[in-house]
Amino acid sequence: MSEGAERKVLVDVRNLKKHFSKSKDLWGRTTEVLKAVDGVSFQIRRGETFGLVGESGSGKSTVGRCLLRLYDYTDGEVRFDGQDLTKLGEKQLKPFRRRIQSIFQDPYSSLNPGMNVLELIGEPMNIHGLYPGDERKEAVATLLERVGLKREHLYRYPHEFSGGQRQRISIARALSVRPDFVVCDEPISALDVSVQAQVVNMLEDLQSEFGLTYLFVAHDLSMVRHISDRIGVMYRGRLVEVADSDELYDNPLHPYTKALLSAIPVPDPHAVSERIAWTGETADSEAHALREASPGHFVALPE
Amino acid sequence: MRQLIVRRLLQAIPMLFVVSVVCFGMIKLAPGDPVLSFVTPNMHAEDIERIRHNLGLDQPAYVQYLLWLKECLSGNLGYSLVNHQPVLDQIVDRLPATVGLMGISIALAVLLAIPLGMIAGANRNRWIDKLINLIAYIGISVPLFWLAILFIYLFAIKLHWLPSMGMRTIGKESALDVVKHGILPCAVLTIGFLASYVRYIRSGTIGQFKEEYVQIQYAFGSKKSTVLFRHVMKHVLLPIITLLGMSMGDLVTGALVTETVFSWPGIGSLGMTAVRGMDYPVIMGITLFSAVLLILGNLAADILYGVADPRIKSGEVSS
Amino acid sequence: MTERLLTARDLRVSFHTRDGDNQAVRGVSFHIDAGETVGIVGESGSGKSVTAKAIMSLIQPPGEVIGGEIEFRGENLTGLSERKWRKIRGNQIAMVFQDPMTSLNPVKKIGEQMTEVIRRHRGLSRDAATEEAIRLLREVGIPEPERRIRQYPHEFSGGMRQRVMIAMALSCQPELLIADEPTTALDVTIQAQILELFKRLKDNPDTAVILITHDLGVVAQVCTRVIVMYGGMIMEEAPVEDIFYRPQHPYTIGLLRSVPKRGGGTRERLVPIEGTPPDLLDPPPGCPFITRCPHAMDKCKELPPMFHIGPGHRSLCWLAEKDHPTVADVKAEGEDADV
Amino acid sequence: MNRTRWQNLRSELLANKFGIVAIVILAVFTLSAIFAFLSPIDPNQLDVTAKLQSPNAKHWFGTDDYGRDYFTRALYGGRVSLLVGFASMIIATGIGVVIGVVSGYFGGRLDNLLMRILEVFLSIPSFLVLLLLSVFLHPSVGNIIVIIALLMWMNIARIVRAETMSLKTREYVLYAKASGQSAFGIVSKHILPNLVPVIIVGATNNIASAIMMESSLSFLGFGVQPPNATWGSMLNNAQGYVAYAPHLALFPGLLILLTVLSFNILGDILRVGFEPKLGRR
Repeated sequence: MSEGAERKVLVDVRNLKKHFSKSKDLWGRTTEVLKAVDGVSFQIRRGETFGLVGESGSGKSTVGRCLLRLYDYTDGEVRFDGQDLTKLGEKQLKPFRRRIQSIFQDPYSSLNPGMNVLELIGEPMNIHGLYPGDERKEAVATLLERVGLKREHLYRYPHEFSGGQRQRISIARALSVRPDFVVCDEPISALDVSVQAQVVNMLEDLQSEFGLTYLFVAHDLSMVRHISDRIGVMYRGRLVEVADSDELYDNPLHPYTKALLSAIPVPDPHAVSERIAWTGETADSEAHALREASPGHFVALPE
Repeated sequence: MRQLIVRRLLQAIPMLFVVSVVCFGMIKLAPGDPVLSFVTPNMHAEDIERIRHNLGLDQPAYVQYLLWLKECLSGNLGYSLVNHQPVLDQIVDRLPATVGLMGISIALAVLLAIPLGMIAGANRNRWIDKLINLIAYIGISVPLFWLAILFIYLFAIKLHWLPSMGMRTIGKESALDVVKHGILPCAVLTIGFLASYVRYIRSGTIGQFKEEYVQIQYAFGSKKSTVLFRHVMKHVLLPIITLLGMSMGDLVTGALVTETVFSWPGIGSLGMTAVRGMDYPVIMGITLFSAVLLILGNLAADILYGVADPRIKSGEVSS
Repeated sequence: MTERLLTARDLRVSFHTRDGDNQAVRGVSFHIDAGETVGIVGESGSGKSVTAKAIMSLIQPPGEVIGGEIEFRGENLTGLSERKWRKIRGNQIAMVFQDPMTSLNPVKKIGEQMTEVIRRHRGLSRDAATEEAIRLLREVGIPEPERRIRQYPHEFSGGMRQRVMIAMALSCQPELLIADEPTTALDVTIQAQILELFKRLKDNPDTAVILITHDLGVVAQVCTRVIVMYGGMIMEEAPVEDIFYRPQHPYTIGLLRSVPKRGGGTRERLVPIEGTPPDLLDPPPGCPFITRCPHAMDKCKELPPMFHIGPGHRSLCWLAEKDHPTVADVKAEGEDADV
Repeated sequence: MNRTRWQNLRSELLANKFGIVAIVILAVFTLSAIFAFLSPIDPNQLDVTAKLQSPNAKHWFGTDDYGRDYFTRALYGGRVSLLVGFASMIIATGIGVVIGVVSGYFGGRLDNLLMRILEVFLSIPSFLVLLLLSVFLHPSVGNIIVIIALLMWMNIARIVRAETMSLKTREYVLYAKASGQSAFGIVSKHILPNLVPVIIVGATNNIASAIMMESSLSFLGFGVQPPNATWGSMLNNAQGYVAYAPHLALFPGLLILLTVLSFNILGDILRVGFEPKLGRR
């Protein structure tokens, strides 16, 4: 993975913060803030898969949604291909909305039940004015075949497909506008084990075919390791460790990462696992910035 | 919890303000010049102007509003155009008749609706549920004034069991007499409320039985009746607080039609008479009175709910 | 030999829908011995959860048990009255469910909910039941149980609620505890803590556990024996070592291959099982795995018998026909073939 | 296993005996209201020789105090009731959907403002206002329709708002947003089509309450003015003759009951029919 270091940076996240107001006082002023994302910085290089793992409430999905600009950020900036997206209005953002696409978690709610496959996959094409007129149907059919579905599925509705097939439709939809970067927000966690592998393989094939860059948000640590080149571990709105995936799994430095990895139930009855407990933040680990412990391996621990 | 109460109180204030503006606006927009009711044929134009000035009607609208509001707050809701009595006095005069009738009807309806609704919901799709549900359907669909006429025909005209009109027999001063007069209107109103309460409680019960914790109770060996009374009941009874809060407005005007049919001397028939006689101050007085009751009722319900539901009390869930 | 606790024979459950009968469980037979921990593994729609509910006679309309029998401690439970069932449920057989967030009544205190169960089955006084509840909460690792017992469910985290549920399930010292995906809704670090609890239970000879899960890792960590289900049937059953090191059925093999290998480098290609699970409204005749099996042959259109692979190891696949006798044959010869 | 909600709805309707009866009743009433003019008898034709007759072969519902054929009057009365019901429903639903969608989708201050307005409408005793307005304005059918609609939109606005807020968080809406779909595009392509079930259910219930309101209004003598008949005003008139001609009170009330009941039953069946069925698992 060392050659990755020479690749160009596509997504550059700097000190990203997203706070939600948790409760308001009588005058509508925020009294309690939920710091969903609280100062996160990382870079994703062109053509790589960056995995973001963490438990529920860690802010990993919020980071993904910030990159999609579904929210305005509280602070920090996101650069895409050198361009700062932070201050762009919806109009200037539009070309980037084509280049940054998304796949969501729930195969049942990520497709509008009232639209057929042609309309579903055609929607982003419509928005960005691609494949007008007669080309549309052909383009969608080609995409369908590329994700392992059939041409005759064009006029079917989402409820006629299984979970795995729906996720394939979501993938085809994301690819229909030839994006550079795809935010995958837990794309396999709602699928059965045997189907997960189908989707993961497909994502990998498409990545090498179209030169895609992925942000892969997930809580399944073994799948993340499998698909990612580099991984960031999030805990309570912050990144506690970032490293190449093999390095992270073989040589975790942060106590939280260690606890997380030791908690994975290994599918091998002979595996002796020593679970490392994590009791929450210790007094001195309060909000450390990431520092480079070894080349390419960053950790939020004091020297 | 305290914050919830304060917030609800503060939310009620603008509501009351807007309602008062609406009421005032309606008086203003009403056709006809209020001064005319004070005019006698031998008055001069300057006399009329003087009355207008004395009533403050030559002031800008907002000043008039503030004057009116000041009067309202000091308990003066104006005077009836028809009999020149203070509106508030008339309302207070009629209040016991209406509150008594509605209070008993609502209380009866709630007491009957709880067992009926829970039995129906717990035995969903069995015959008992179908029966209760069908009766409730008819109850919400039947025009109450028609029911009132049918009752009068049956119990007063045909069977001579009960009186059909008014609250007292002239010359009689017994409580029993009032009760006898009250039975028919009370029965009509109870049926009306009962039907909607039963449907409400039934669907609440059905909803709770679908909850996972109820299913799990069976796995711990609970009987259905245990589940119903120990677990489901509290969930079903909580929303009734809200329901009752919303009926506070009805307490005053809800019986309008029924009171009219039975000539029950309550606020509803006062309103009816006022509408017939275009007596705007009385109409507005009643409107304002019932709106305030409704807002306060909702307020009380919210607070009570907050006290009763542990999740809201601790601020876990906002209502 | 250990004591036989529960035997299920040819269990069948269908759900009546407008489109026909969804045959969720189609003839499942297995047994549980006292004190052992058995995993039932399968994907969604495999029938694993329905099987668990059927054991406790908790199938509700539109579902219906249409066949088979269950024997518990030698007593046939089929057709038992609801009243007798209530004595068994929560007392001799207890259950823990998937989602701890919806498992508890939100408007009743934890203590009330626990003592209700304890008092019903054990007839303790209120104080003794409270005492017992506190002891149980402490046992499942809830700090300050004396204080916690007066709190409402929303004041507990997901992991803590699941501990409460386990404490409640254990409160009557059941002989069999059925846990239906008890860690699926939890974060991985919390899952690990709950699994520790189950590992401790494994060593308790008084309580047998059926652990239902889709996660092979959980099975490997906690169970002694594994039943693999697919399409409403048992595909393979074996001691945990055999399942992971000597799997026989193509479905088991496929399942093991489709998860990333431990220690294998990244980007080593996964081997998925192609296709989708069968539609149980209209299941294919014969082997349910026929549509996705790499070894599918003509013979598979006919349902294979269970083949006896080894001690406690059986597989529902024609591939075993050549080298192994059927379970029925072994049984006829009087050897112990389990079930 | 996989069925669309329309198929669900149809089988739910056909499976329910009450539903079939309700549909038949409504169809008969609607058709007879539309084709009332085909009746050979003029509803306002006076015949003092045939006053207060009981139901008989010539006059199916008997005659009223002016000797008018009660059946024909009931036919024409149904016209007004159903017209008011449908028209008020359409206006109220229109207002409710617009306010509900805007409030639910955009949220924030706008939502706050709209919801406060809605609460004001809810806290005013609507029936009193209804009476008052019908006195102010002349009680023509058109006016009554508008007034009833203005007092009835709140319910549907609330339901639509809640449903919009839930639809807004669906992942397909998030995807559309992230792909650059405009707010208008999201509302028209993703929100509105999926609101159809709740709108239909709300609208059905609205018809029932509009018909009820209109009859109450007419019953009190503030509705459509005589000699034109409505079920409510027929009942008002019947009140004076209860002792000797109870049939005058019986028929109009029964017609109101059947109509409102049918709409209420239909509304409930629609609600159940649109509910997503637990088909999978």
